[in-house]
Amino acid sequence: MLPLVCNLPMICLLLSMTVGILTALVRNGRRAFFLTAALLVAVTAASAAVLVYTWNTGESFTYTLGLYPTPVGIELRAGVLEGLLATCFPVVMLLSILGGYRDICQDVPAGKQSYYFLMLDLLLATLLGLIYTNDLFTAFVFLEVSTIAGSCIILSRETGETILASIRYIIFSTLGSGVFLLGLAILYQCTGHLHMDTLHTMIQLHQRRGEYLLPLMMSFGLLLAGLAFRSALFPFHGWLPGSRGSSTTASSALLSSLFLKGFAVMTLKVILRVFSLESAAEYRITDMLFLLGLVGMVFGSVRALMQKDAKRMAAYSTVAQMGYVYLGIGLGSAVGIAAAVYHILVHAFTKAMLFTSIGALSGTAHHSKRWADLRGSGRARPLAGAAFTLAALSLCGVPVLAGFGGKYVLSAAAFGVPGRTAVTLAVLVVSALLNALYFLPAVINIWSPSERVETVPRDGCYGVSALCFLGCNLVLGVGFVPLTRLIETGISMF
Amino acid sequence: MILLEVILLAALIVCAAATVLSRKLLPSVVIFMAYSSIMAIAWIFMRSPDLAIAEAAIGAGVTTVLFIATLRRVNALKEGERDG
Amino acid sequence: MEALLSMRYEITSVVLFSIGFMTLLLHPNLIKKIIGLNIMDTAVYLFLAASGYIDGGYAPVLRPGEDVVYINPLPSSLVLTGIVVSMSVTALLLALALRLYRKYNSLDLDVIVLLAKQGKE
Amino acid sequence: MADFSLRKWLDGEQRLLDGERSAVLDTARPKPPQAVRRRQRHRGYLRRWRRFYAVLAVVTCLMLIVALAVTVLYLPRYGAVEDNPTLNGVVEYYLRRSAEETGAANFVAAVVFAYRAMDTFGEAVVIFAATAAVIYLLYITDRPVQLRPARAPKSPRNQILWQTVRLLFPYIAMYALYMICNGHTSPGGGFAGGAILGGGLILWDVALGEDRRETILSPERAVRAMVVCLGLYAVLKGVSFFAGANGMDWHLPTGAPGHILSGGLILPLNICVGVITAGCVITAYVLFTRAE
Repeated sequence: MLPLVCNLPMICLLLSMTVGILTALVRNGRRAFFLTAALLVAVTAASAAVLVYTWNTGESFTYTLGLYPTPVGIELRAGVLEGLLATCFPVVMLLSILGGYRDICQDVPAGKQSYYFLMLDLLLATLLGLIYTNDLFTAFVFLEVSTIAGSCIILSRETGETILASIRYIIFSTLGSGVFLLGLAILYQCTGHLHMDTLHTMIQLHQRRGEYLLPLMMSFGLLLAGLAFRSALFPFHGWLPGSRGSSTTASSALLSSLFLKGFAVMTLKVILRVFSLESAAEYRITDMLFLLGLVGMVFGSVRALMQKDAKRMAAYSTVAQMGYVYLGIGLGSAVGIAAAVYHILVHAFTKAMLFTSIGALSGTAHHSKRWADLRGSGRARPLAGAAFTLAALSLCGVPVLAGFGGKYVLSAAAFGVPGRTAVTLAVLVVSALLNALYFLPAVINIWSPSERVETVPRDGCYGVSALCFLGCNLVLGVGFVPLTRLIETGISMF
Repeated sequence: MILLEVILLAALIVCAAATVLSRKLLPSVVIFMAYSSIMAIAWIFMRSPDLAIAEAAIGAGVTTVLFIATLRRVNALKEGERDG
Repeated sequence: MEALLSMRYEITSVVLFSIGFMTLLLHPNLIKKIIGLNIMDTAVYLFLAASGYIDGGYAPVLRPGEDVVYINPLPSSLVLTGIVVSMSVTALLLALALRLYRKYNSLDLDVIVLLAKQGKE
Repeated sequence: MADFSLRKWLDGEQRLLDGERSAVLDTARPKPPQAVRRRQRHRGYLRRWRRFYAVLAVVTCLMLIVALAVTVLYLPRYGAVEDNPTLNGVVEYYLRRSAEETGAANFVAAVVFAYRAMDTFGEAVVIFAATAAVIYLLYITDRPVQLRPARAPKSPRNQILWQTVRLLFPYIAMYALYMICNGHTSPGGGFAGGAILGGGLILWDVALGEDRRETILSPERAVRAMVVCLGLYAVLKGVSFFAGANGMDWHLPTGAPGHILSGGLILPLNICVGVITAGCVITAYVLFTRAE
């Protein structure tokens, strides 16, 4: 008999899917919202319990699904890292929905709201599935669930632009999952397993014997390429800005801050759990990721500089921030990966805060997101203005805020990798400067006086969400030492 | 036997290329149906009757029906209504 | 030649994969893109299913009392999952195509992108 | 400014359009001369990029083919019995023990519904999500929801089709039901059977005449049936996962392999999956042809 806590990952996963399915029967959008919120709270609590349990026992546990032991059956696996991510992601999701709730009510037609929340529940299921799964094919199935849920979340406002963005998104993601499945097929042919831990031993065995080296390398590359398509790594980011620019606030916040992160976590799993850091270095995969991360950081920032629309700017900034994550992975050391995971958390909280505050600010300007129309909006809604300012400062790396923690941890990790210290530091500085270059004018813009002041009714939901985001941001900015220790423990048992 | 399989696979490639290259949509959907049927036969050669049945029912059947329903609707729309 | 012939299914699936991949990337027509997507998916399934075949194997249904070799049922079950998934994605894409057609009166993504841009300006 | 993103490449944005298409575009909206000139310059830029990207795509693709083809030659030979890593303990386990462990004569059904049941649940959720997405896109609007006839009202019913389908439909339905209910003893199963059932329903709907407003199965009813089946699946498998992981001995009697009442949970799960697939198929068809 297992301790009850160990059942929680499976229960969370099934619960989020089942609640999603049942939401289809709910006609009322408000009720669906409460259902989703309750689900998110429950999942957060359960995942926190998993986190505490694994932290206390000091090792991860596996949970077989059904009567059959792996590698015959399939299993879930949870440790400190999984628990941490599964705790943070629902929190970000809850706060984003809360912050964007008024926009959801306005943008999504009343009859569709319950289906919108259905897709959000499935998105949560996808994230949990990708976090907990210990089987490559299960990961593929969740990739497909996320394709469909994601396309509907993008489609929240039905304009021609969102339909186009959604089609583009599906095309990219099916390309990604097709490539992923091809990699999986090759890997299956030369190892005969799908269970990650068994795959790891088989791959080590093959590498020691010198068999199937080329297929292994190929499958490694294909798996990562598929996931890179999904997580908008630099050359594959083409679908991202359009889909963020035009959908409702909560959608853009969730897609930017969480959706991509699930695939980044999966990338970590492929590198650490299925293959190993050594073979990634040997196949030059880490070099590749490092390079793409660097280019992505600079490219995303430069493109963000050229945007006239707040949301598109934030979307290109996401491309840059994904560059940070892949840069951390590309450093090829455990510390670098811990920095990447830390940056995943930082970006999840900060970008969701940025998007919700943009949504709230644009409420004063007839929902226009152009900078020219947003002039002076911070005066009309001081809280949203403050949240935007702080999120922007955080992304620029001002101390005490989350972004500073992320950059600090990343540069500390860079010192451990001799050949890459200088490049990493230089690009971090350049990227911080570029961030400042496009965020500071924006901040000045929203606070500068404007004769067109429009009063908006108070929005309690947004207030709560902004304050919570602010608190989380400060925690991430101040407490990066214990948090990175937690993450490093998690990686050691990953 | 191998000869038969090679002919089958060549037909598969030809069908795929023809589907992609044909200029009109309805013929290409019909060729795609043929492609799926050939795929079903290829799966019989691999001794996977489950897959063959699923491919024949889903790939050649349902997917084609959905494609044709869409094309038909598009043609109906071409004659009349459209929003915005 | 011998090697190529012995890997006939895998080679075919690689060729089909690239046909589907190119169509998905380069063809401007949405319906053709969706067909390309299906071709790409079936190519991967062919590859996966080919790994399950065993010379002289029987279909994976129990034959009581006979001691025979069966083929590997695992790839078959994975592919079964995959076929259904790609049907669902196809249905969704077709629905999107219909919506797009109703808005822009075209299935050609080149034209649609241009019209969308004009609508914005 | 030329846009270097892959998105443009993907959609072929603003490629120099051929005659028919440019006619559509030019009549769409007259432009002031300067804007036209700028646009043409822009278009020239993009056309060059487009061509560059097309070449790049072809080259990448060729490289991919060559790389994959070479990789394939290093893999175990097709159908190999020796030196084949896929023939390991797992396959051995499935082939030797699944029949008595799960009671299903069809090994694929055993793998799909017993050993990898979570994947199959995820897949059923994919089908459901796709149906929900189609409904979200085509069915629900701000106005009161209604389906419209696919063809003008009062068009005469096609008698040949109607008589044929009336004769055929019982057999199709019976075949589909047979396939769903025998998924654990013979090839077929819920997915294929459900698709056939859905196809039969489509045929029935077409034959009834397309001038009617009501359909054979309304989307609401289909969704309700799908939700019930998915809920049942989740409950059954949730209990079985819980029992299995906690070492409790909870399962339905497995019965003799090859018998219709065997296979424990596989038969009810097959029925659930069949209903889900059929619901997806018929809903998608109805909405494609009749949505307002």
